[in-house]
Amino acid sequence: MFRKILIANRGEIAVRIIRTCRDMGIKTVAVYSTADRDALHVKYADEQCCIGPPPPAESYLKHANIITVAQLTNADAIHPGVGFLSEDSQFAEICEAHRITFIGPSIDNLVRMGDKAEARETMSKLGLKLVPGSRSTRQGRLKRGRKRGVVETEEEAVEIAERIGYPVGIKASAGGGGRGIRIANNQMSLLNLFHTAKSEAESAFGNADVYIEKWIENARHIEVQILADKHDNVVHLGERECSIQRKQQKLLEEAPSPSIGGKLRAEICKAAIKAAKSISYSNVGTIEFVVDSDDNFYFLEMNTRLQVEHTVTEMTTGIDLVREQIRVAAGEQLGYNHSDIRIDGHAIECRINAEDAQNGFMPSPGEITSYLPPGGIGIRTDSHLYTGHTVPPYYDSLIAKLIAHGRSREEAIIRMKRALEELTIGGVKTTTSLHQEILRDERFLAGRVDTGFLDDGV
Amino acid sequence: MFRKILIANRGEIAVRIIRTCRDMGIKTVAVYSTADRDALHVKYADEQCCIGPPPPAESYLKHANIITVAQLTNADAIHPGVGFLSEDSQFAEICEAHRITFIGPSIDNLVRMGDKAEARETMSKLGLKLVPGSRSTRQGRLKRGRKRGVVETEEEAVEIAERIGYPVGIKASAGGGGRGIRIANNQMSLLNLFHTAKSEAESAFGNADVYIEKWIENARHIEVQILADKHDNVVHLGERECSIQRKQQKLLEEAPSPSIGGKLRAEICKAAIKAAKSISYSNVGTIEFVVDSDDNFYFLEMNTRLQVEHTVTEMTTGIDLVREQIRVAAGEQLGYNHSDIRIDGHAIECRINAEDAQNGFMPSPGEITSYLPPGGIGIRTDSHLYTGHTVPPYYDSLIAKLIAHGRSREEAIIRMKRALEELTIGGVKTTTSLHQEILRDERFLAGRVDTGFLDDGV
Amino acid sequence: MSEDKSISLELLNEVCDVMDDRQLTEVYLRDGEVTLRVRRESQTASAPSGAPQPAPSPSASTPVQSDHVEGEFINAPMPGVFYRSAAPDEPFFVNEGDIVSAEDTICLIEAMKIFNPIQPGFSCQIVEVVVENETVVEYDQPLFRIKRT
Amino acid sequence: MSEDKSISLELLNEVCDVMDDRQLTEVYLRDGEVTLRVRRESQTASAPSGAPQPAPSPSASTPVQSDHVEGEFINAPMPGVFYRSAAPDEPFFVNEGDIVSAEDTICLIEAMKIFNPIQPGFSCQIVEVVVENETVVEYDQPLFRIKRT
Repeated sequence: MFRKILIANRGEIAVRIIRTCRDMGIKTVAVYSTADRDALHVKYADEQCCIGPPPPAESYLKHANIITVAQLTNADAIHPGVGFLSEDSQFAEICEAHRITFIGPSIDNLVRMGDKAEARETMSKLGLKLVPGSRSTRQGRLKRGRKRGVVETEEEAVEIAERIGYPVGIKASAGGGGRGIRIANNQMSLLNLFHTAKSEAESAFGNADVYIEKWIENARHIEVQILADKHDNVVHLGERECSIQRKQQKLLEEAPSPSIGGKLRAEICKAAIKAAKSISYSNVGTIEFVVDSDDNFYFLEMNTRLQVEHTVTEMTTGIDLVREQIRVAAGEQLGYNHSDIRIDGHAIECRINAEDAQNGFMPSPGEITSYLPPGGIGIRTDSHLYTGHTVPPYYDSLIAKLIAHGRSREEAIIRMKRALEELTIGGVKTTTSLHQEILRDERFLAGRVDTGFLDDGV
Repeated sequence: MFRKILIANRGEIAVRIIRTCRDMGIKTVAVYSTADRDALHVKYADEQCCIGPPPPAESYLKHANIITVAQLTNADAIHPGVGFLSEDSQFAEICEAHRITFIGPSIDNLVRMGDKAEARETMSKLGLKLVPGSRSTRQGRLKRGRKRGVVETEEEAVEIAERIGYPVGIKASAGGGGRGIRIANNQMSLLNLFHTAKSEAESAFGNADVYIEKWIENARHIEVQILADKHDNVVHLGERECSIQRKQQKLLEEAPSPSIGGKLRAEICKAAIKAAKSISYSNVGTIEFVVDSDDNFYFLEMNTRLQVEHTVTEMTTGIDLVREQIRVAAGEQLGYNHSDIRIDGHAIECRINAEDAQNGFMPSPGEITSYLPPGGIGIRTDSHLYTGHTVPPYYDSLIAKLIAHGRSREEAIIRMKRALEELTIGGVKTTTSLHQEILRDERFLAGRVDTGFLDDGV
Repeated sequence: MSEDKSISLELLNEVCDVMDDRQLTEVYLRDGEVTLRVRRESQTASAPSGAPQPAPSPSASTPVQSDHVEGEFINAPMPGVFYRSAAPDEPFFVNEGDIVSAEDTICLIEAMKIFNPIQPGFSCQIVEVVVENETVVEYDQPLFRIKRT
Repeated sequence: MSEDKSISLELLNEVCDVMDDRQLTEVYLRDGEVTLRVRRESQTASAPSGAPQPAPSPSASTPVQSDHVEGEFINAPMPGVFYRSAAPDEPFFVNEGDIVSAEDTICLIEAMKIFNPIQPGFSCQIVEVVVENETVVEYDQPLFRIKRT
C-alpha cells in the first residue's frame, strides 16, 4: 500500500480524499495555488506545497510542478480527484515515467475512453446503442479528410434527419455544456435552422462545424458506478439518477434512480459491466447513459475517474469508493463480488454552489462570514468551507455537498429538506433555495425527473 | 399523529428531537431559560417561549410553566428529552390531566422503574440476578421500620460480606454518581472501613446510611435498547457497550459491544425483552446490566427514557429512535419484529464535554469562538454549537456528540479518530483529547474495556 | 464581518469623540466581530465639554433583549396570558400615568387556568403598558415601563 | 482573509492619522480577520507635520505571506530545489551585496531533474539570500531580498 499520496486537486474533493487517506493511515501532500493558501485541504494534509498562481493552467494543471512536488515529498502516488488532471492520459504517462502511481485507470483506458468518438465506436461494436445521428456513423463510412460526424450540406442534414426521425438537434462540434444547440421538429425548420446553427457556431466557438443527433425528449440521465481491480474483477455498485441538471451541469443526484424500473436497471447495469470488461477497465469509472421515454438507453460516455456524486453510491452501499480506488490502484484485489454488495435505502446529494440563483446563476465568490453545516441522523456533509474562508473566483463554484440517506426515498427527501434548512452559509449566494424548490416539486416527489426538469420551471 | 410537540429540554438533545419532528412534519415548540435565549434549539424550533431564569428548578424542571406553554401553543405532546423531566412520573401525570401526551412510557412504568428498590424486586422475581448485597434482600426479610438494604451494625456487615464474598463495596445510600464508595477486601478492612464510610456518608450527604454490595471487579456496563408499542409488541435493538466511564459518567459508547460474545449477547437481550414484557412496557427504554469477569450479568436499573447514547443504535439499525418513540407514543404499532431488524456494522459515540480534561475535568463554560464539526463519510454530529454561542455554566457540560459508523469496529474507530482530529471548538476546553487517548489505547483497540478502564490510566 | 474597513475607522472616530466628550483615557469595546481598544495618556486632549452623563443605570429587571427602550420595567415572572383586568367587562387594574404601591395588583397572568395577580413589589408610576391585553407573554418579557416613586 | 494587504496598510495609515488627530497612545482594533495594534511612546510624536512617510511601496513580487520583512523580493517561479551554484564545488552565482543585471543567473531551481536558471528580470542589488542552499522551495517563496538599482 502507498505510504504517501499527493492530492492534485482542491476544494471539497481534496478534503474528501484526504479523509480517506487518513482513515487508511496514508500520509497526504496537498498542493495549492496562491489563491488557496488558507484552504481546508491545505490545513488537513500532512504536507503542503504551493505550486503556482491562481489560473489552473499554471498550478492545478501544471504537470511539471505537481510531479516535482510529488518527487520532493516522496509521494508514491497521485490522486487527481475529479476534473483537472483526472482524465489526462499524458499526465498519467508522466506519472508512470516517474514511477509514481496515478490513482485511476490504465493509460490505455484513459486514452480509449478519452477519445469520445473512439469510445462511441467501441461501445457500438459491443452492441450498446448510441444516440442516432451523424456521429454514430461508423468509421468505415467516413470520407477521407472529413471530420467525424460533421454535417456539411443541407442535403446531408435532411438525409440524416429523415433516417433518424424528427425532432433532431443541430449541435456545434466545438460546443459543449449544452451551448450551441438548435432543435428542428421537421424538414422546414431543419432547413431554416441549419445555416443559422452553423453561423452561430462560427461566431460563438470560431468553428462552424455542426453535427446532427436525434433529439431525445424527456431524457433521463442514468449512470452506472463501476469498480474494477487489476485482476479482472469488475462489479457495479448500482446506478445513479443524474437527470436534474442546469445547462448540462448536474445539480442533484440520487441512488437508486426513481425513474427506472427493475428490468431496465438490470439491463443498464449489465451493459455497463460488459462495457467495462470489454476494455479491461480497472479503478472506479462511470458509464453514462441517456434513457428515452420508451426506456431505450443509449451510451453517452464513460468517465474514467471518480465522480462528484460518488457519495450517494457510498451511502447506499456502505463502500468507501475512494478507499477502493486507492486499494485497486495499489494492485489489491476487490475481495468481493456482486452477491456481497447490498443496496441499502436511498441517498440524495445536493450540490451547493456559490452562485446567485436569483441572478442567472452568476458565480458568487467571497468571504464566508458564517458557516454551520447541518447535522443529525442521516446527514453527511462534504465541504471545504469554514467561517472566514474566502471562496476564490478562479475555480468551480461547488462549495458543499449535502448528502441525505434514509431507508426510503421519502425518508431521504425529508432529511435533505431538513439539512437544507439547517445549512448556514453567510457571505456568498448559494443554490440552496433552488434545491429547496426542487424538493418541493411534485414531479420530483413522484420521481418523474428528466433533463428538461428545470426548463419547465420548478 | 401529533401536530405540535413541545420539547421540554435544551442543548444537543433538544436539537436532535426537533430534527426528527421536522422530518415527521410535526411543528415544534422550544422552551428555554434566560441563559439559553440564543441557543440553537430556540432558533430551530417553529415557536419558542422563555420559561424562567437559569436554574433548572425554575425553568426546565418547572412543571407549571412548561404545561402553560404547551397549552398556550396548543402543543398536543411534550417530549422530555433525557434528564430533566424525562423520568418524572408526576410530570407525566400532569400532562395526562391536561390531555397532553407525555412522550415516554406509561405512568405505571415510570413509577415502578423509578423506584429503584421496587425495580430490583420486580426483576429479581422475574429471575434476573441482582448484584448480591444487602439491597438484594427480599422484601419479606425486611424488619419493620428498617430502610431497605441499610446495614446498621458491624456484625450485619460482616455477615453479609461472608455470605456474598469479598471484595465488597460499602456505599452511601444517599450517594450516587460513584461518590461515597469504600472497598473492603477482607474482614479486617471491612471492620476498619465500616465506620469511616458511615461518617463520610454523614458528612458528605447528611445521611449516614450505607449498604453493602458485592464489588464487581472489571465489570462491563452493558445495556439493551428496548422499543415497545402500546399493543404488546416489544423488540430489542441490540446492546450497547458503555463501560468507559469517568466517575460513573459515560464517556464513549459503542454498538455492538466488543466485550461480550454471541451467547452472552443473546442471553442478555432475551432477559431485557422478558423484563420489558413483564411490566407491559411501552416506548423506548434501556435495561442496564453489569457483567462480571465470569460473564455473569446482573440487573442494574431500567431507564424509562431515551438515552444520550441512543445514536449508536440508530447508526447500526438505521432506525430513528426518536421517530419510533413519537410514533408509539401516538399509539401507532411498531410494524416490524426482530426478523426485520438488522444490526449493520459498528458505531461509536464520543461525548464531547466542555470540561478541562487537564484540570480535573472542571467545567469550562464560555463563548465558542470557532466551531467546525467534522464531516465526510461515516460521520454524524449531534450538537447545538455554533460559532458565537455561549455555553452557559448552569447545565450539563455535554456540547457535542460525534458518532462514527463503519462496516467493522476497526473502520468505526479510524473514522472516529479522523473526526476527533477534524473537530474544531475554540473558546472552551473539551474532552476531545481524552477520547483521542482512549482510541489509541491498546486495551480499547482489543475491545478489552471495563468500568475501571480510566482508573488504570489511558 | 464588516466588509468595509471604513466602518471600523468611523467607529474609531466616534469612539474618540466620546472619549473627548467624556474625558476618557481608555475604551475597550467589543461588538460581534469588532473589538476595539483605545488608550490615551491623559484626557487633557481636545473638547473639555463637561456634558452630563445620561446615566442609563438599568435595574435588574431590564430584559437582556431590550429593544433599546430606555427605562425600568416590570417583567413577566412566568409565561402565560397577560390580562389587564379581572374580567372582560371590568376596568383595567392600572392605566398609564397611575401611581401604584408595592402590593397593588397591576395585571394577571393566567397559567394553567390559574390567574396569578402580579404586584410591582415597590411603589412606582406606570409610564407605559408595553404588552397588549390578553396576549401571551414569555417569562421575563417586559410588561410595564415604570418609574420608581 | 483580506487578499489585499494594501487594505490593511491603508487602515494602518488611517488609524495613525486618527491617533495624531486625537493624540492617542494606543489603539487595538479587531474587525473580523483584521487585527491591528498600534502603540506610540507618547503623544508628543503626534506631529501632524509633513513628515516623510516610510513609503513601503511593495512591488508585485512581494510575497503575500511576508514575514514582516520589509523590502522587495525575488520569489520562486516554481516549486523545486533551490541551488545557489551550478555544482557543489562551484562558487555561488551571487552573494549578498552583489549587483546583478536582468539576465544574470542568480540561482537554479531543480524540478523534474531539470535545473532551471533564474534571472531577476531587472538589474538590482542582492541584499539578502533568504533561503538556505539546496532546500525545497514552494512557488512564490521569497528567495532573495533585493534593491532595484
